[in-house]
Amino acid sequence: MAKPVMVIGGGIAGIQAAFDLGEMGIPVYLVENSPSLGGRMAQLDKTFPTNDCSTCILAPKISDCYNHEMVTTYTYTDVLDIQGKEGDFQIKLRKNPRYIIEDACTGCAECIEKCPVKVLDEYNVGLVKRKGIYKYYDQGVPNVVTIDPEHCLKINKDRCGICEKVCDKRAIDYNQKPEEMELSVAAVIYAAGYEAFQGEMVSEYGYLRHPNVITSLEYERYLSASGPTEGHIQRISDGEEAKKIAFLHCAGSRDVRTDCNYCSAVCCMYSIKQALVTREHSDEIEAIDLYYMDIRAYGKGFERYYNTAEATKGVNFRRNRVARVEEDPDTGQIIVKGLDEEGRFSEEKYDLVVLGVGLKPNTQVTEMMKKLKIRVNKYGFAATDELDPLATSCKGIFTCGVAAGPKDIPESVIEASGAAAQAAIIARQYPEAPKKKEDKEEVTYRFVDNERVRVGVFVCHCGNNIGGVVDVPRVTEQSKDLPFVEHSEEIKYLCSPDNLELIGDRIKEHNLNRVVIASCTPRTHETLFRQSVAWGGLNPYLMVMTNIRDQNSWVHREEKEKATQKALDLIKGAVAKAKKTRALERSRVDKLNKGFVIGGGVAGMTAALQLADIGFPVVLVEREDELGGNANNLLFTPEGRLAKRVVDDLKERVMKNDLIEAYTGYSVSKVDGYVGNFKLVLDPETSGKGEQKEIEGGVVVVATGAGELKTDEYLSGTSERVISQLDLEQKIRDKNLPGEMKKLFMIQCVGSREEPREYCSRLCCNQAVSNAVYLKERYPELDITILYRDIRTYGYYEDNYRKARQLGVKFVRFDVEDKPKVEEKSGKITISFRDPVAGVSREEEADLLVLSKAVVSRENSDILSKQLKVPLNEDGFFLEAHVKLMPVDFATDGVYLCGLAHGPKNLTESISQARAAAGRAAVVLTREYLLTEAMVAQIDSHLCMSCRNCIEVCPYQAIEISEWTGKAEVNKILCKGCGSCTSVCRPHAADLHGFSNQELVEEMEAIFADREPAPLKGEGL
Amino acid sequence: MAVLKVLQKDELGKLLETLSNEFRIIAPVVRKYGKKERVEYHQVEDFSEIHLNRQPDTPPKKYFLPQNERLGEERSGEEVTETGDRKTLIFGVRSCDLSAIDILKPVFLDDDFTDTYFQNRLENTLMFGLGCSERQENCFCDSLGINPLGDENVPVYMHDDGERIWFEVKAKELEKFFTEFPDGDPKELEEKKNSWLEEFKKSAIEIGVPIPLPELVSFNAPFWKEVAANCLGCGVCTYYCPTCFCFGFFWEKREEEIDKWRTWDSCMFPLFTKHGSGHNPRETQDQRTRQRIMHKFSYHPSNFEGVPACSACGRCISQCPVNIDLRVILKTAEKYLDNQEGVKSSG
Amino acid sequence: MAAKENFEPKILAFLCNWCSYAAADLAGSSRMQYPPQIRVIRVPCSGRIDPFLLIRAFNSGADGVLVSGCHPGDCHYLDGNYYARRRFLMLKELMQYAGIPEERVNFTWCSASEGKRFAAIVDRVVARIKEVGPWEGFDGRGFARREEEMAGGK
Amino acid sequence: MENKYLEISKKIQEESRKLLSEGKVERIIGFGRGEFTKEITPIFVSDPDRADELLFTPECDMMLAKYLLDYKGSKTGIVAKPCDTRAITVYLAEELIKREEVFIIGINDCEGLDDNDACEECGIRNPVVVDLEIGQPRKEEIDPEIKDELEEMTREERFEYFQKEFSRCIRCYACREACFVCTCDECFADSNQPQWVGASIGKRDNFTFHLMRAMHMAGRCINCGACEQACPEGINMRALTKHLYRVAKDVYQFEPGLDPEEKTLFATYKLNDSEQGFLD
Repeated sequence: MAKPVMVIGGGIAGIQAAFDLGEMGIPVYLVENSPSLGGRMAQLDKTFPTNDCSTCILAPKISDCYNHEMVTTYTYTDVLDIQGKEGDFQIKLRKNPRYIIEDACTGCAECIEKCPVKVLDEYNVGLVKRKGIYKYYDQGVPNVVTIDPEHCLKINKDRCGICEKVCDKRAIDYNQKPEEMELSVAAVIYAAGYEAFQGEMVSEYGYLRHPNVITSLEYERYLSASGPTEGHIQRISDGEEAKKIAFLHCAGSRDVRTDCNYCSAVCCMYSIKQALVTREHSDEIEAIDLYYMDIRAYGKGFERYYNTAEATKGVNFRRNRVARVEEDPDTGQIIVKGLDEEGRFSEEKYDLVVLGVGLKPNTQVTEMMKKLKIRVNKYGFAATDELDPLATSCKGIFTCGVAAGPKDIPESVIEASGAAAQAAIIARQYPEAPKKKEDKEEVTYRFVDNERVRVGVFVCHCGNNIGGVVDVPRVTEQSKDLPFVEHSEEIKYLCSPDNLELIGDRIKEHNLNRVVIASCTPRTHETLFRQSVAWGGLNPYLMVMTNIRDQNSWVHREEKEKATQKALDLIKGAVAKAKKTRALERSRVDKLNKGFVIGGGVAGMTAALQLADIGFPVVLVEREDELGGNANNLLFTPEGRLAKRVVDDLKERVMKNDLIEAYTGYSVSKVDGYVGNFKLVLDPETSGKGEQKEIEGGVVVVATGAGELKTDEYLSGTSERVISQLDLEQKIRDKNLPGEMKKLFMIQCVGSREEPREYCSRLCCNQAVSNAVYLKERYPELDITILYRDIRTYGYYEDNYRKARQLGVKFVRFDVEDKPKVEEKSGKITISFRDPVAGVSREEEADLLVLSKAVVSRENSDILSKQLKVPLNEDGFFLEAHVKLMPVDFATDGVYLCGLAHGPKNLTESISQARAAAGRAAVVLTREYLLTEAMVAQIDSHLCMSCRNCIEVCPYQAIEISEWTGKAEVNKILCKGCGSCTSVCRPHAADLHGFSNQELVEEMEAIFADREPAPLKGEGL
Repeated sequence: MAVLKVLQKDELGKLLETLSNEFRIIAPVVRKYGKKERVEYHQVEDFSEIHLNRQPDTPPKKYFLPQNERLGEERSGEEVTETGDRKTLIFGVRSCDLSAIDILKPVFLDDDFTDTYFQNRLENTLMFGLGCSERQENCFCDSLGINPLGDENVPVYMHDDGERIWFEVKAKELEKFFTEFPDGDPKELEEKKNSWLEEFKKSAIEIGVPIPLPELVSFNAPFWKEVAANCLGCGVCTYYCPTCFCFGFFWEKREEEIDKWRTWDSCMFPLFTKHGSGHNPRETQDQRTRQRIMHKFSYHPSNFEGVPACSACGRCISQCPVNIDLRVILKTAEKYLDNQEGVKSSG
Repeated sequence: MAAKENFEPKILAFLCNWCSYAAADLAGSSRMQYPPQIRVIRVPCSGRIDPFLLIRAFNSGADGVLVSGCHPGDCHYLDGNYYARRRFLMLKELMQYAGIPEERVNFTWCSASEGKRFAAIVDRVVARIKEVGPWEGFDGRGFARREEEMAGGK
Repeated sequence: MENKYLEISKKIQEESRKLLSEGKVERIIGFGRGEFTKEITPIFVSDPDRADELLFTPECDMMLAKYLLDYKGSKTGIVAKPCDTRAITVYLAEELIKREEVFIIGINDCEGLDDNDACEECGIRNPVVVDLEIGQPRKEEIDPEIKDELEEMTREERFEYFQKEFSRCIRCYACREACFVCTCDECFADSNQPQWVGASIGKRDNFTFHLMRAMHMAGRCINCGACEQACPEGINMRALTKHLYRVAKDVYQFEPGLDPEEKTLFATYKLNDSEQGFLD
């Protein structure tokens, strides 16, 4: 077993990193200083650009990670010190006292209700009160309460003690002390997140002075259904409905005065999101105005989102620099005063002003890093190298997420998977004997298929939680009489360890072959009870749980009789379902441990090297005769290194690596198989130049890159003086710039951000600015003008933008409706454009016109897309499984994605993503064998009529027509058990284990068994 | 010797009025559903509804073998109360349907086993027969030796000559209902019957196929595929058949008790013979069609004194959605068997 | 036959595991109170719900049904709820056309954070169904309603 | 009028004889007349000498497409009304039959059938897919209204109406067998694991059966009226299915059987599909 890795920070980045490592079989310590996992994302309502519900997508991820057998989670724990070096770090932790015995607490929250103390709630950014004993947030994991020692009456004044009295699990311990511990790990991943920029730092916006000025994070809580106003948008001052709302972008970012000169990268998008969600919440809203400098909608799908917002009635974008924010003392309204682009003053009143605050490094983290001699950048984020963006200056310590600079969720997730991949390399180099020899001997369960059904019903009181409302003794007694019930028992706390064992004992004692548990929610406790059923020698899937607490006793407290009746109905349903439930198994499928990487550019080579470094053989396929891809034509890296050197170095490492077989001049002509067992046929690009290869492997990484738009716009291709940014770099490298060059123009967004390419090409602003800076530094006399729509130098690239301005590069904005016009007159290029600041049209001559051409998807992507059964988006880029949380995975298992094939991005971002893709791929390759899910679909070939509707609806490409039977067949290894196939299948040939038609019908019938129809009489006569 | 009475059509109501004091009256009535006009047996209160002009679309089978029937002790007790204290009188049953009930009798009233539900109904029901003064849509009872103008077993047999209705009252106990009506001239009726029979003869078809159909030769004959090629596999022919009696059981589960039900089934349904194992001995539609015909014309007559389980009412032909014709099937069989050596002689 | 005023409906709800069932749990852990006339069956995804199950529910005597899935776009299984949405709309149209009051056939979405919304939906659905009264079955013969006897007799 | 159908029949006979004698198809599925009944009945002709038995008249109200499923794996010719070609298109979309195994003798300019009300609501008067056209195609397009005969009724009246209609159902399943959409080997109505609907003909189960049947038809039913033609009890079989046809057309602009490339209604979706009637 590998040596453990520590992940610091339990936000989405930390969770992803810990989960990936765990999946690779590496032990992980996940440390979080707040009481619950989830981080900032748990505070969000919706996420852009899909408007996904944040909790919906995050919660399953948290619970997967928390329940992972390889992950040990320490919440409410601080990191005190890190000593040692790569392979052998000693880390000192302090577990802060919750004053709760975590193992005993069931999270029932009885104590919270009774607690008399009220404190500001930090989860709801202080907008509401919580109790002195509390859960950080309702769905928080772990599901235990915490006592706030600062406010607890018992701890501070030795009064009260109510919580101890109401807790019959005896989980309260007022004498708990901080606990220090030391852990030894091979590597560390820093995923410590950020602090939101505090509104008060920009005094001109009047935050804290005016109640109706709030920060975006506060506003996020207001938008949330679980927030303080349950999603109602109202003025803070008086609770009146807010009808006019202003969003002020860049509050604190891109601002020299605040030391946050960088762009916070996410605020434009989240402001747009909040504007759109606000619009959805209420039709009453009159106007939502967004005050911005540039809209930086540079990510995948962002431009479309922005366009949607622009087209939304009542959402107005105002390019306007806000100068002052004042309050109208009479109405409490906020007056926003600013300057528009043309220098005119504007003044507008709003009910609510939301400050789009930026992301700021967490000072504690910065301090810790300094202490550990980890280099931090001038802003206080971890300093990283553009070519190794996930490594800190200290070997063996990696970073991901906002700890290394502002970024959005998918990028944080990408970095997390990448950092996990890198930490895995180290951890695997330091094998350790497993601490406790786990007896992983094969468990065999009693064969019950031919037995008469014998159900055991266990009804939990959950202390008073259920028992205080539902008449548990009566329910238990009545369930004894249900058909097939052999045994029925009421238990105070079913989930306590001794009672979990008792279930096993009862199974043996009464020879039970089905178990019904009536207690809390299966979402948290199903795994636990399955385990206890397994202890009784019974297949764990022969257990059915029904929820008589969260969805019954807790919500019908005043209607005890009806709640009792409901509990009985639910138990009837569960017993009936159990009757039809079958023993299920997770079957093993063998797999191969070789990986394919398709595409030999920087992303592909990085992915291949990363996989090889983790220890797996790799087949790298490149269509061209030479590796390197787009980077071969690049002059500089984003930070100004010579790209050639970088690429050459990568090529050399690939060629020298024994584990990598590189096939240049080859392309994929056929793909067979599925995760763990792919077979690819490779054909030489030029026939005769090599033999056809047939190679088998377990995973496929798609890194096929993208190209530069071919266009004739702006005289491109007609005039020698009109070139692309890549051409410019080539000319600089070849020292081939026109002599006597005095004036140079650049035009941005050529072919991007307009039909038919409704997306931002992301890298061109940075590239143009970098090239302009390079030229300006060498030829200070050169007059450079950049015609742009929005300058999108996100993150630290803002520094470069500022430098370009300081160097005298001119930036002139144009509208897409009024694009510059280019003509060639007697060997000179004439450019006419409108200068919006001066409000005049100009016509200027240029020696050279450089076009920032769109990044476009590979024209033959569709072939690979069909071969691998993975989708493309409308722009022809590959479409990942989930844009937020599965950015390098495909819905189809075993196929991963990185680099420009995913969408426009620069070299550094491609490297991160390549590491991530390799890391995710390694998760499959590390396993000895693959396990199917137990609750998967199955298709009865006798009933199937091969209509293929199931194949159409299956999101995981898990169904195929079998060559042998001609009928549809489920590939268990790919099926995730959603059941879409079952309800589209007319002959009901498709069914879902665990939720079969028969089970659901029986469950339903039993619930309504007392609704007996009057008997039929004489009908048909 | 039977009493012969003649009623003007408008006097029918008067007769039925008195009959209804003692009997629950079931008779053919016209019902209009959408564009479809059907003649069906229903319990009648308003006697002007009664329609005797043509063969009803549905047979009266359901009054002896309901499509759904709850079995069990209490149910058989309920049976009598279903009709109150009155017996049931089915009015105007044609010879084909009368013969059909006779065909059912030995099946349900077997020496070894008596179906009490059927028996109960039979004992509490009497029928007034009705002769066919012209051939009905697709019938051919005469070809199977059934008399379209008479029946041995009914207490009253009627004839409709277009203006008047003749009643051959054979049962003494029923004579009291007819006393007020005038007697008819037996000669006149005899003449009418003869002329009607003459007409029948003109349109008669000869069914020359041996009954019972020789089992092995017919079973293995190749023509089944051909005659069943267009069969859809619905149950119309069997559900409209006055003699088809196959049934299945189902159990209706309630919280505390389980009811056993008997319901019609049809050999034309694929599930009719499907085993629990998934195997189906009659997998294809031609096998099922063969079963239907063989049951009627081979197995049944072999078991029950040579009487086929078909009364040639022609409903299976008229109601078939794709107009499959039983007569064509029998003719095809005949042609085939004619060419098989030794079949005719061995019978 | 139960009178409308003290009529205790029994409503069948299918909730998807990842969003709506979670929302119902959240309503519980937040101790929101809603009417007890609802019986929940958990399914992995709204895409799993065969319209037959809902028709069947009325056959069995449910006074109404409620189906709730993840909001469009939030589906844990990527797009199960989009397929479900079509099926539900068609089913709703069918039921309403066949004369079953539309109040009895309820579809909605609830995200995992919308505990409050879930409680409000149940409130609304129960009120709607109480308004149209007891479901007397496709044959109009009515159903025995045991729980009323019990509730009345306590 | 008569002449027109004589001509069509002659042409069908001619072409069929040719196809059969040249061995281009193994059989022709078409319409013929019964020996005794003189009613139309589907016939299967594989002998070129029997091609004369084929005919076409406005009485030919059966849907022949379903028989194609019985002859998978060999080349079959079929005399197809435009509605039959729609049925074939639905099969092709689900790949239940192979295009190359069917030879479609399509009848152009269909004027509708006798006695089938559905024809009045049909806008497809020429074959959708065809190999050989009989007659001249109809030029002008029509888009007749799909009528709602129950429009005037209140909800309660509709409920009562359907109760009455379905109470007559004897569950002979002629509707199912006559319908080209019903291709399941085992019908849900026959299933007992689980039992979706009771086997009895009580009003309760009958109503349930008809609702489920309609739901099964949705997105595939082309409103051809075969079910109604087949029903011996004269039940208004089309009311529910037709309503769903209308809804799919209005809400999703979806009409089945017009494009073999189109996925069926429930196997596809749009991001902005209607949520009409959902609780907000």
